[in-house]
Amino acid sequence: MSLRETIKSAFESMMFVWGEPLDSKVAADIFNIDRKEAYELFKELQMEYETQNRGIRIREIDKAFQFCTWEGNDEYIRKLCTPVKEKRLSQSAMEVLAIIAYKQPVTKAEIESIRGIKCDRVIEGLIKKDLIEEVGRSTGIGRPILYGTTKTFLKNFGFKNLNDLPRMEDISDVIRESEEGEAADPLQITLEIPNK
Amino acid sequence: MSLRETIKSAFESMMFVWGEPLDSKVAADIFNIDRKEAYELFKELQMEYETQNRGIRIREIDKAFQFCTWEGNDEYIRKLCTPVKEKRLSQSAMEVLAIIAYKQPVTKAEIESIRGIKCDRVIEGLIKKDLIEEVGRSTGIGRPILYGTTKTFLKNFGFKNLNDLPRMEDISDVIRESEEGEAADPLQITLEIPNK
Amino acid sequence: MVYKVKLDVFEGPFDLLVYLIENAEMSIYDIQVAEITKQYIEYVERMKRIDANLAGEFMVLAATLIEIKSKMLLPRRVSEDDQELMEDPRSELVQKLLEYKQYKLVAAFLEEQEERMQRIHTKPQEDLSVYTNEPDIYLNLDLVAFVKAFKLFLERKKTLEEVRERYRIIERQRMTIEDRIEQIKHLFIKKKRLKFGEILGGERTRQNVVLTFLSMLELMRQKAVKVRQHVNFGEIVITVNEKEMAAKEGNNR
Repeated sequence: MSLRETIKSAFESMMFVWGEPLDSKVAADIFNIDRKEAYELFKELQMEYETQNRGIRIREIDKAFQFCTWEGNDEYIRKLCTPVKEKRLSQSAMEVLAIIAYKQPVTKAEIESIRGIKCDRVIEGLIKKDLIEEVGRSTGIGRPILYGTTKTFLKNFGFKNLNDLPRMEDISDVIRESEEGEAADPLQITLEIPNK
Repeated sequence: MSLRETIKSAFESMMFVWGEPLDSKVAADIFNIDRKEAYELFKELQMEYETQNRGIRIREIDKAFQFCTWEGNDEYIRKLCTPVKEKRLSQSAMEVLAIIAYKQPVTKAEIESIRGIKCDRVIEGLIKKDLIEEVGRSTGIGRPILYGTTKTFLKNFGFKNLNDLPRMEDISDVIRESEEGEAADPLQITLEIPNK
Repeated sequence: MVYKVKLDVFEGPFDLLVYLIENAEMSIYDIQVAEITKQYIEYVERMKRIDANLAGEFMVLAATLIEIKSKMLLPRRVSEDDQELMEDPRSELVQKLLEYKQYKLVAAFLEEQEERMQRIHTKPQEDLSVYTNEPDIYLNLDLVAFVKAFKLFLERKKTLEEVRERYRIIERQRMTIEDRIEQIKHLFIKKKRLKFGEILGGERTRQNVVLTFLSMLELMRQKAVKVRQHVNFGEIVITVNEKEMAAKEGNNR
């Protein structure tokens, strides 16, 4: 390696360990070269990372240099670093989803008349989670929105299509099977009564 | 950029942010590619940094990859700052670790028979430092605990995996070579006195 | 002090023995057992004065050495079948020492490797709080939970309807304390003294019991009746105070 190469390599190591912007003067002093020379070497390095389209780049802040990630990779960094938290649907969300799944396309008024309770917020939440969507307008008075389930819904439950939904008549069987499997106590089901 | 280039660039960013060794499986999942493909891309990157004599390099630990500085620049880094390092191991800890590394999985009794001395405390210390761990139970009388080395051992001692350890028969050669290379002063070996 | 350092430095009995053999420039394959045993025991004796516990661990090997020494003194006889020479009494020890030396080399190698790693530096993880503070919510949906919810809903719907049905009946029958007091007064026209059970009449619903009891208390407060209960949980007897009752009647009208 030439001297320039040696110094540049050392600058990379130093920047990497330093973390904070490394002043070109500080770096220059370690090799007894002048600041301008060090500055130019840093600029060369910066250019190398750029022309090679590296995922890490060198940025300059007031004649100091620092390694950072390339901004174009933000999405992947986010994917890597964002922890996933498991969440379950609330009982009421599950109910509304079930009604929509079995009665689609259905209006909010119909759902509310079945459940006897308002469900604007629940519907909003399900739309946000991409489990239901607007699928059209009813021809009735006020032309209310019709809701239906989404592809995400099918995917999440592992249904190929809507015909895959267990038939209403078979529902008890599905539950019985699963309970036998889990040895769950059927008496443990508690009925939630809305506190009004 | 081609897809390969995009992924490689992302891997660089991800490794940089992550700091710790980044598992090629975790990285692969972000792009929905298989582990083998991701592994190869990491190896390509590793090679690029090496052939370009970069001051930062990529090292492999158990199919995970991590940016680190090139060892040749240690001198300059130390002029800039004093990096915090783990305390070095005592002679007896090193002996026990050597036996475990090469004979694993191994029981405490086997280690003690090789060294001719009890080593409960040393084993405890090595477990605390996360260099060794229990890896199972022997089928022998009393089903004694079997010990093996950990990922931290690979990381701290700079091995890719256990196959990366030189063969026992070659070790004297390995040591001789490196001593000739460094012209190390044999008088500089200090004897540590266990403080009882 | 020199002694202490030298003694404590040995990692174990084999370490000490290997040192003594090398120091005496003996071949490990041809240990002069008598000489080495003498030196070994001398060392351990000195060690005892400093750390008896530690010395104890070295004593086992001393015993082994003495045993080997005594076997070495016996003439090398040919074994009973006149075929083979008996095994060299040192060979087992030599094997152990060789194995130990091998691992000592490995330890030296690891130490070197450790030193090398001290020259390689990594960087700490970046601050990930921007990401970790907002975890991705992953929806855990499974068919059974979905079906159960629906089933539960159907059942609940039935229960709710029953509740609503009853609610309507109660609603229809709801009566105020004032209404009840009027009814009770009518009862006192015929009889001056009544048991609580008699006032209650045939409708033993919780609602009627509570309503009647509250009405009775209200009449008591107005001094329109006197109430007696002779024993706990016994029959409550209500006696009308006709004057007051009439007065109230008058006021009310």
